[in-house]
Amino acid sequence: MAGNGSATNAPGHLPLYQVRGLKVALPDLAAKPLFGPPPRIDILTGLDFDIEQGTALGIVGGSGSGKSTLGRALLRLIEPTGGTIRFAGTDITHLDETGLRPLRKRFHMIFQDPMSSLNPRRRVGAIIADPLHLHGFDRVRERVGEALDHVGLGRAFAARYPHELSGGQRQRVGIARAIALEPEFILADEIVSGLDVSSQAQVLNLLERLVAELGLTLAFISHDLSVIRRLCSEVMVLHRGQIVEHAPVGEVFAEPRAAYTRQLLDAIPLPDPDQPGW
Amino acid sequence: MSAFLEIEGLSAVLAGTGARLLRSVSLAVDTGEVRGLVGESGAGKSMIGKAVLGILPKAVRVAEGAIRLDGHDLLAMRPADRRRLIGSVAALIPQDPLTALNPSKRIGPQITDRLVDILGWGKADAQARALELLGEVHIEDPERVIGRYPHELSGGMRQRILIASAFAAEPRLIIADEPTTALDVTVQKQILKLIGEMQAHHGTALVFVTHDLGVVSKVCQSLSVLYAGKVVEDARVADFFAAPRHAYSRALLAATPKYTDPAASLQPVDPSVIEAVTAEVAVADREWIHGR
Amino acid sequence: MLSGSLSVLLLRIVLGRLATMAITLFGVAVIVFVVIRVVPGNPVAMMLPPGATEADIARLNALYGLDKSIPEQFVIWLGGVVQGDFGTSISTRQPVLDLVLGRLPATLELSIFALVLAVIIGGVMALTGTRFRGTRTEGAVDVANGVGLSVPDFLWGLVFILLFGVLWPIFHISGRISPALDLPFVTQFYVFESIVRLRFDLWWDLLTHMFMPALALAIPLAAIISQLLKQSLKETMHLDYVVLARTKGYGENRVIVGEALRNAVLPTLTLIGVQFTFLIGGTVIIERLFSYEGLGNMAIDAVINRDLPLIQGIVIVFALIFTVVNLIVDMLYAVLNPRLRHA
Amino acid sequence: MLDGRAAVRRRINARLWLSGGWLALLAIVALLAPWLAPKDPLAQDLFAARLPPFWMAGAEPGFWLGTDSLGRDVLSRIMHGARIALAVALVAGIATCLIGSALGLVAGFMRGWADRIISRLVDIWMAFPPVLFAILLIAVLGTGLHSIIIAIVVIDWTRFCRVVRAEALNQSAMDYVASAKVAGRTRLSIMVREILPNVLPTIVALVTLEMGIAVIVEAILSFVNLSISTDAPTWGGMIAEGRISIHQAWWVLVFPLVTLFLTVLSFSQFGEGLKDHFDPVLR
Repeated sequence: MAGNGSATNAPGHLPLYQVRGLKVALPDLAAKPLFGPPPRIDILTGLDFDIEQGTALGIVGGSGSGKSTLGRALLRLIEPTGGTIRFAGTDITHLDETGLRPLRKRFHMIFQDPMSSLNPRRRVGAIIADPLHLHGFDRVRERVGEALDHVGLGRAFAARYPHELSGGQRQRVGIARAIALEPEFILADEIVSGLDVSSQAQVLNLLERLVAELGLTLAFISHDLSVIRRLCSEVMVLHRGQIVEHAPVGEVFAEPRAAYTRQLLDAIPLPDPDQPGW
Repeated sequence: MSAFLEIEGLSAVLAGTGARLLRSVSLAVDTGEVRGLVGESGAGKSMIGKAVLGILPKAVRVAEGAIRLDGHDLLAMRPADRRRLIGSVAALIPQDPLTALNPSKRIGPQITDRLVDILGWGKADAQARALELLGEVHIEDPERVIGRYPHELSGGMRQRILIASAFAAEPRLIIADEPTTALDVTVQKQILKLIGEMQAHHGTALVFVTHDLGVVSKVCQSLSVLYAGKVVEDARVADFFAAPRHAYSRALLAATPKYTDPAASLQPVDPSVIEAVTAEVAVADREWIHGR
Repeated sequence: MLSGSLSVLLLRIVLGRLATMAITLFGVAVIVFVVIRVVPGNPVAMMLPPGATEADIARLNALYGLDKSIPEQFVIWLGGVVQGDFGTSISTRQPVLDLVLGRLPATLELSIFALVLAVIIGGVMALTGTRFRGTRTEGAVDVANGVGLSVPDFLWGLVFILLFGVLWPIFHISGRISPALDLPFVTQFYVFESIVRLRFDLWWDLLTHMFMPALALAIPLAAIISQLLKQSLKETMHLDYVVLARTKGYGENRVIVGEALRNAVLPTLTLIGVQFTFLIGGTVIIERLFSYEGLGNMAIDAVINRDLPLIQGIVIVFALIFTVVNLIVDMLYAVLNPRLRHA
Repeated sequence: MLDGRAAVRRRINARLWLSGGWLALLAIVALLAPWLAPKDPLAQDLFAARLPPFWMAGAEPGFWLGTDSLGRDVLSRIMHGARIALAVALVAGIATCLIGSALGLVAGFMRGWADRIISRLVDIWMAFPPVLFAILLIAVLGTGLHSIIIAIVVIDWTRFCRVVRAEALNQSAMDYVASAKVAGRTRLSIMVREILPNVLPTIVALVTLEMGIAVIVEAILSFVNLSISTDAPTWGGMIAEGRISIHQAWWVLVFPLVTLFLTVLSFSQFGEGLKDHFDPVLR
């Protein structure tokens, strides 16, 4: 696959994602008046940031911070209400599905709930092969096998149904589906929050390895700063639909600038009975 | 002098298959002690609390062992008597504050229903007690809150109310079943501090069920590490975090995230550790079957 | 007693529903108007003696407005309806409204009696199945639900006629009230009026006539209520607040009724609304089967007699009842659901 | 949990075999009725009227389940009635399913104006009492097999539409749909390839249920004398006749009634069984 065109065009220095003034408002159906459309709640209120090639960006925030909405907007699962999103130089803010289709093999997503994100009526092999067929890849069987090998499941898993797998295994299938396309960018939305610590560590290590091996650009959404510390090179802290801090990971943990970031860090219970502040 | 809660050789099996879910669990929690039960999903940590409170799922049966609460052998009691005893000396703080309050009842009665219906308090006394408890859990304007319905309050507020409700009858044992798993990390800290504060104030024995060793290090004095329904390590918290004895405990601790030491944390569990602890469980099972 | 915020909420629901109700009723009127006017065979011709001339037919056609185009007829009819005039029945030459209002109470009494039976039977079965879950009793409830759901009211009616009308004749299987009785009633709501007049002999006679058709109508609805409520209870029984109630020292019965039931009823309620309209729709054939003098029985006669104005009137009345039932269910839901009441 | 699943599976299988067995028997009888039936279902013999079934005094050999008031053989009429019943069930059931499911799928997945129009139509349809609507349609269309099938389709498409719409709405919220969208599938192909397979078990259960309902509607229409011809051997027509002579000859009512009862029950149980059978989680 010769998909990495923009990576070689170094002189222009084009970030993979350029986001300017991004706003998303969703209709509030609970407050729908008798007549007329429901009011809209602002989820994201004007975000500006870039994601450079090859970075692993951690996006962190509490519930209701808008982090998942941001992820879905980056992949154009929802259409922003304002601002622009450029992917590799192309303005995708309001592109329709036909226009997005050629780009869809260049960015992909791993979902939070692996059970709901895998079609229960299809076998693992078909689930991974589906996007490959769609984008006209050759040697699909082989690629599915390679992807399964990559995530450490082995090719025999292609014949299984999602409900026959454990939570950690399902999440690996989600990862295999995403990497099989050899995309440039992968968005991981809270992919370890439902897993046990041991599976969580395995999935994170796997992802860390794949990012390095495949030269992926990664956006990793999580509520857990500890996990981001391990995996990411940059952190973006969201609070009530705004970026309160966006900096290299070392800086944020050594010297958090925003009060909210400090609050988050202080609240994490370290496995250490003598942690100060507790 | 025996501990307030004593569990001895407790085994629970899945009806039908006979598979053991709890494997000869023994532990003791004394008045004023906070004990953590730690393990991954399926380790049986919640099952222990449910067995004590008599709320095991229908498909699960206690096969042998004893649970003594304040000297009473729970498993030997008539169900109605046991229910009454548990209702008056023990309480549960459940996991999910969003589903743990009855959506069609006001807050006040949900805090005091046990006092009125089981312990025979008068309505006015119960109401006064509810207000006092809401003050203790730092809820402002308790008069207003007792008339509210659960959906009108935030998750953190609801968890405070559940804590208040748990302490309503001055129980001597509280079982907290992953009480902060559903909360944001900043709210979690407040709630953990509150539970610790209430426990110290009332001198209650507290069993704290969690998957998070970080949380254990903050609220517990002792802990039991479970794997596949078996206690693999039983230790004081300070000793445990200084040097866990069991290989599985060490692996679990190494897998726990720790942002101050990213390279050493989030280590995948080595398959050999799982093999070893599984073998240990299998040996224990063989001995158990042999002994019966 | 309604609190201020509750009556505002109910008013909002009524106002919100009015527009869709009007559209629905208008749609029903258009469809029935068009459908029955493609009926082959001239209804007027059937009314006249064999020797009638073309001119006689034309005159009667003009009298009933049947010589105009369908849109014109519709506008004229709609204009009348707005003023409370549903036209004149072709077969009986009485005002349609009088005929419909004369029969409607019988059908309403039958439907409501059936609803009460269904709620009682279904509720008891659901609670029994929940109380004894995991035992043979629950299995029996499930089997009963399955059979009750599969077999429609028409077949239950026939089975009852056979069992309790012929083999073991303990109930009446024909009519609304014994013809030999003297009727002092001034309204058509016989059951209601017999209670008001303290004529319990008449009340009992009415009930024994209604019991079989009402039970036939009630069984499928009872099975649905039982199944949905039991399922809903089952889900609710696993929720944390129910588990929590057990640890407080409450027994099984109190946990089911005191904690789970009210919340389990809510999702069931919305579905019962639609199902109740099916029950009312079922009265058409059940009344025929049991020769019960209600609206449905009259409707079948009207179709057989090609009595266009009467058919229109009956269909509109049924549609009106259905939409009102749905409205009431919505309001009931709002009253019972604290999330809506205290938003 | 494995044992629980095994128990559920056993129950599903018993249900499938019992109901499927009855339906298969019925299908064979319907196909071979002209050869299997002992008598001509239309042959009248007033001297052999109201003969009782074979085990009762006064029975005539050859008339196994007795005769009706016109001396027609009850067993032969039930067998020939199965032809009509199953023909109506099959054609009406499938046609209703195709139309209703397609509309429901479009409304539930595509949403927007299509959903608004379809849902409004369903609302209007739900405001008709179905039996009265059926009778009215037959009055308009004239009696006959075609009319019955058309009437059933016109009335009952809403059942599929409502259920499939709700199910499609549920499925649309699942992340596997978002995932297919991320992969670049078109909306139409997501609907057909991702949603439809997950809605299919519901549709299968509904279609057999609908077949049972079609049999009942045919019987009801025959009962009010609006089905095919008064002479034709339909279960509903036999029941109508049996209802009148119930005190003189109960067998004229009982045998077709039992057949109808078992058939309707089997159709719905067969559908439920199939639905669970194809559930990958239970399998």
